[in-house]
Amino acid sequence: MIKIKINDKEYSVKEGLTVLQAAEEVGIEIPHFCAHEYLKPAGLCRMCLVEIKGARKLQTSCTTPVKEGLEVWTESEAVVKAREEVLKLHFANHPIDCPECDQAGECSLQEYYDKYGFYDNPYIIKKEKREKDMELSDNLILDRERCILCLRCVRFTEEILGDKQLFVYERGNKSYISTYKGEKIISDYSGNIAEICPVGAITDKSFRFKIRSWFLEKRETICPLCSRGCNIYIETPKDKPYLDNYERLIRVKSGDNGEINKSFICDTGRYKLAEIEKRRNYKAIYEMQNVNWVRIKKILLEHIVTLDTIILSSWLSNEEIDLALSVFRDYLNIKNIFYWGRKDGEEDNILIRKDKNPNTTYLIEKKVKNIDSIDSRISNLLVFGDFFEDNPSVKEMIGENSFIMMISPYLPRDIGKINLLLPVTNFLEKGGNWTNYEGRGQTTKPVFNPKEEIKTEFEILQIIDSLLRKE
Amino acid sequence: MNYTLLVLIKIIVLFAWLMIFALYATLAERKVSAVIQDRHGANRAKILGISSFGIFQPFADALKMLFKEDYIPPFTDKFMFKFAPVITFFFSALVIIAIPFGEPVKIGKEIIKLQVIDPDIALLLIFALSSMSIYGIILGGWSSNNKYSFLGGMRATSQIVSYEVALILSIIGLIMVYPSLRLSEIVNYQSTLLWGWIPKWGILLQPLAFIIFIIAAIAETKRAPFDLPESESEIIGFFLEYSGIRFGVYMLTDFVETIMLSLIITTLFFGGWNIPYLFSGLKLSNGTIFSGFVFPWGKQLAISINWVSILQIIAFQIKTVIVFVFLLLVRWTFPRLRFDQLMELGWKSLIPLALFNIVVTAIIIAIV
Amino acid sequence: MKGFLYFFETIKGLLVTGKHLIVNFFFHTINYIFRIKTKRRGSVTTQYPEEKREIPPRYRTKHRMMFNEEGTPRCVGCMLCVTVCPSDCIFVKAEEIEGKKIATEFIIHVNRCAFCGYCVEVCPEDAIRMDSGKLDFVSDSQKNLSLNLLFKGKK
Amino acid sequence: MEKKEIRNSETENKIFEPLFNIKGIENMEVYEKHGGYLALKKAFKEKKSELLSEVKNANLRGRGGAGFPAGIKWGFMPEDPNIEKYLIVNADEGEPGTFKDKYIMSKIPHLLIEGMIITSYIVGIKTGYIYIRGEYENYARILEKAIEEAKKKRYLGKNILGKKHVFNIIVHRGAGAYICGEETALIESLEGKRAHPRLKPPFPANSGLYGKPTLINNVETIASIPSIINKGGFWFASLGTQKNGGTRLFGISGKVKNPGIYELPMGTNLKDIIYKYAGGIKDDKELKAVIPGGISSPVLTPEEIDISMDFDSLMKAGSMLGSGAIMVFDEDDSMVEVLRIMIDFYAHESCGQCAPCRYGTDVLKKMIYSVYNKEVNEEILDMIEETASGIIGKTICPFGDAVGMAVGTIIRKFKKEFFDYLRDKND
Repeated sequence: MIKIKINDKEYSVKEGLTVLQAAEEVGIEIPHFCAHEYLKPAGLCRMCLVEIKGARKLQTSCTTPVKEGLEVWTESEAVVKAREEVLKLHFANHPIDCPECDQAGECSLQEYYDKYGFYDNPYIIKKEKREKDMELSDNLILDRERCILCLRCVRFTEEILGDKQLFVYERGNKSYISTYKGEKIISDYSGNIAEICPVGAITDKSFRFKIRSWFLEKRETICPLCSRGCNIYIETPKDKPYLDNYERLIRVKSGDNGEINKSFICDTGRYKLAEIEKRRNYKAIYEMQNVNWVRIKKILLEHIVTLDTIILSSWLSNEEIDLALSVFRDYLNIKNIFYWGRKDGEEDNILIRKDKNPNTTYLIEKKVKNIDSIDSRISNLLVFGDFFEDNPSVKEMIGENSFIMMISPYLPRDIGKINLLLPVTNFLEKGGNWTNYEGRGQTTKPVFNPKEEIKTEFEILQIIDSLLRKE
Repeated sequence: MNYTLLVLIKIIVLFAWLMIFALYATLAERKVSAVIQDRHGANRAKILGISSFGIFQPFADALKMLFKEDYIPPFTDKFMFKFAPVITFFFSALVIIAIPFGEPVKIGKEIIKLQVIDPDIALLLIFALSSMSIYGIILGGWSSNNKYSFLGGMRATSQIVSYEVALILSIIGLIMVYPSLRLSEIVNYQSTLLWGWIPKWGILLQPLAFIIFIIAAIAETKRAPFDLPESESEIIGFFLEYSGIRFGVYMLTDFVETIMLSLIITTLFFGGWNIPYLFSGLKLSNGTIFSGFVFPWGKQLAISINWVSILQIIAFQIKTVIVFVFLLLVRWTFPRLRFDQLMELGWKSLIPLALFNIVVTAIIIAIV
Repeated sequence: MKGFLYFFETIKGLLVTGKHLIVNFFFHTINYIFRIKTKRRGSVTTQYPEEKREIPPRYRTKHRMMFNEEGTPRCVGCMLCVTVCPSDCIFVKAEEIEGKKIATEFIIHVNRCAFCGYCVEVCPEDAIRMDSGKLDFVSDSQKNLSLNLLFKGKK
Repeated sequence: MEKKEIRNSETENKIFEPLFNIKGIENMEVYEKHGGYLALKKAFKEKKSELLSEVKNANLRGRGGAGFPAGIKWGFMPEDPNIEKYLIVNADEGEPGTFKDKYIMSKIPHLLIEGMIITSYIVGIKTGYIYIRGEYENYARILEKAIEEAKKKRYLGKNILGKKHVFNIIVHRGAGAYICGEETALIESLEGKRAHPRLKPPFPANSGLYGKPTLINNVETIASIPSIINKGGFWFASLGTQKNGGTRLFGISGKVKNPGIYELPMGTNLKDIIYKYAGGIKDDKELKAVIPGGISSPVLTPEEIDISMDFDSLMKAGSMLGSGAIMVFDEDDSMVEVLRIMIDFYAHESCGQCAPCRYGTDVLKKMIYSVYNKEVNEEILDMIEETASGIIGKTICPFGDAVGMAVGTIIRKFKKEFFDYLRDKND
């Protein structure tokens, strides 16, 4: 820790930070476009100019490292004037089409204009017309008029992805961002480019013109789609009567966790959750017919004692696994308990892990075997937990007159084979602790409120438990 | 002619007259208030596309009242609740029997008095009857089983009890002046002249009594500025729980009372049917019987006796209407008194003044 | 003494109202019965359906949508009106048409509208205005009071 | 004839001019005959630290434009011989009006090479680059030929003059951007990237080419080294003023009678340069304005030209010595036109890296064009001035400062002319 002075007030900050980061840490805002926490400083936008004692000129705070005894002024007269001058120039060619810009509401340019600018456009010049909807990739759209050339996107592909796919072409005011020969970006992380853009230059197609950002509410959770457990934000419409016809999951944004995912997530995490949402099931089905809970309890009581195999989903939280094991393994004394999850997929060295399930580590820790190690034939089976992709290896093992129970929030593809399907809350509707591939535990809270009749996995286990005890 | 039949006819005619007057009194109230407040007033009710400034409005109102749901709240004294408006209306309307509408007319050989009955204690009778109407109000307020209604009723009672005193005391001066309590004779007395040229109208003989009387009487009718029993901005009043035609009856009573008040004021203070200097059947010095105007300066204008009767009846109506409009004017001019102000006015101002009036009157009578 | 003053003030009041009564009654009579037009009418009210008041140019009346020369609505669906509306009575839906954002649905629930005019003031494209001059829109159903402003024909 | 006399009388105290006049000096034999590579041989016999102090004594200031003392700059380089270091000669002569470096490179390439070898020896560098402007293809060939000759003579390569010193020179042709003259942008360009200036710190002396300590000097600076070694630092310093040692190549262009390169001591009066050496204004017209150091230095009015041509006094007068390219305008020249051409150049050459310069040059260009086309009224001049001053001090490299200063000064000093120009619009 070293001591620095910002605006004549003394603070002690960590070593190795830039002035911008240090100021942010102590709660002083310095406007910036190009600086990003996980990208190298570039000093391009010149918005973060501050006055530093001893320096002849104003210095960019994003590139100046803190030193012992540094004295910084972020709101001095010179700084405010310089900031306004720079902001003026940023707006000189900007189309200011906020009404149709999806970034409006979370746009740095807009924010800083409100905060530091607020002048009429002083330049009597014609604004340049440029390409407004260039497809940068399958999910990104580039608007060159709005671009302020902070180069965050270029630097992201260069520094984080390592495969430089975006470049600056031309020079001076003619410069523009493009891919090589205008080809589309192919990357598993392209969604981040839209998120990282401080203005509305690069926007996400899935969010394009859908809803204004200020109607959205951020809810924090983790991404369940691989074992890394990236922190994400789910954005959902705020309760307003005229927003009724929107889905509850509008978009996924990356959370900020320097130890796990910095502030980036892969495209799978960004777009797949919305797909999964659509396969949600809310009906209890017994032999292809709807049933009510009174009936279900009878059926459960009848069949639960005859179970011989339990398959636990690796989408269950730690607490649910603990309770399931205590009910099935300790109380019912069932030996055949296996875990199951989505099939392994590709892996890279940025974020994506091979294991596509959030909580396999904990199951292995609890000595639950993999589903591949089933050797005997199964007669009565209970599948427990999120289950939206079929696993072929189990089908061969299932005997003729077996009873298959399934407790899952999703409708499986071969519903015909399942005798009893109970709906439960899905990942986003429940909270819990999750253990990622490196053994790091993370806690989530429910993102959405489940429908009233839907029970959590925990409640269903409690019902089973109480049924058994009554007997 | 059969006396009973005659009375019956008189009652029917009077009742019809009263009802029509009352109906149009509602319209008059709305119109007068509108005109005072630079508005138009009710003018929308139409029959065959003719609205004619709202002359059909009272019928529309009446129809509306009749066809509205007559809701009787639970926990009320059903009988009393239904009966109360009728009591008020009955006693209010009954006052009319003693009012003389004109000089007795001669049809054929019969001399018909233009009043139902002509008792010799008429003056006392009318005040006795009008005081009876308070029973309906307090019963209505009480039987509604609502504290606000009851409060309204109680207020009405206390108000009437207070002002009855001033009212009667102010009358005493008149009684001292007038030769009889018989209303026809009172009117006749008022048609005589004082010092040969001033008609002996009550207002001229007893101006202070008139002021006290009119204030007290307005308080008796429970209309603004003395509408504390109703107080629509505070407690809504004794008829809070009433709806439909029962409420209509209460509302009508309100107007009937006002009409009665204008009739009484006309009779007692404005010479009733009397037109100054117009005489019928006056025996002149030469012995002939003369009908027509005899002005103080000696000029004579002969009019047939039938026309005299008609003029007198019309004069009475006009006087009544003028007084009625004046009462409306009062009602739309002043704000409501506070209860303590009401009591103060009644007990501290009006009653002493009335007593003072009696004393002065007695002294003057003694001197003259 | 106080009461005495009161007495004269009450007389004064009676004179004021009485003056109104008589003067207005006179003008009512000559205006409405004898049909003589005078400058003074004896009333400040207007008889609404028959005679209509002149609406000032900035008076806020029924909303209308502005259209471009090509016939597309000016509204780009920025939803600022939705945001600013205190009565929550505006519903907008925008879609991409030929690369541009254009409103495809613009509904105002007039029976919930407070006619505050914020939507007009906030509109960056000058797409919505409240200067149609229409004040009398009544209906016996909620449905008819949901104005679809993108509907161009007469309703 | 007059011109030659002046030159001859002062040849003793000059470095380049005597050599310029020798025919065939670009060849090794002729150069060696006239005392070439003697300084190298002398230098190799002396201690490095003594040589460095000699350079420091010479008060040699960078001839590229900024005027940073060369000796101090060399002192920043790490002394550890194990660290790989680079020498870059900045021959990207992009400044309009400047043509001195090409003179040196075309006439006396060996002087530059000798200077580079001496520098490499003093600082301990194994590789040197000559970053030459892409348009100077001919001079690049001359340099390459000279390098070949030097290699044959074993002045370059391994074991130079029997010592353990290794040095190679690579001629790199630039891609043709003005910004490549900025040292960090030059390094980026040399590395094969976009010529975007780097953030400073770190300075090139710590982390330059390929992240290694790098020494960057102008052609003229390096070419002055042999004479410093030959005749001593104090001799060199005595040629100029107190803080500005040596002579300087002034390239005079524009409306003068005798335009060309003049080697004159630092601190020569500008008035003398124009009237005495360059022979006065063409056709004896009135002088209107002088740009004393290349287009990016603020303009001087006739009243201000009585000034000593050194870094400090020009700085005090609000201008820059820059590359010593003096441009002279007479009364016929329209300053509006000058400004238009200037802003054209700036807007074209802004690299577009940092926002104020990128947007600022564009905005200025559009506004100045509207003035040029007489589409606006006088108020815009204040706006232009304000915008120009708004760019100063906010950019990564000095280009933004240069734009702001130059444009602002022209408007400020010739406001009356702009007013008249705009008022004429109805005629």
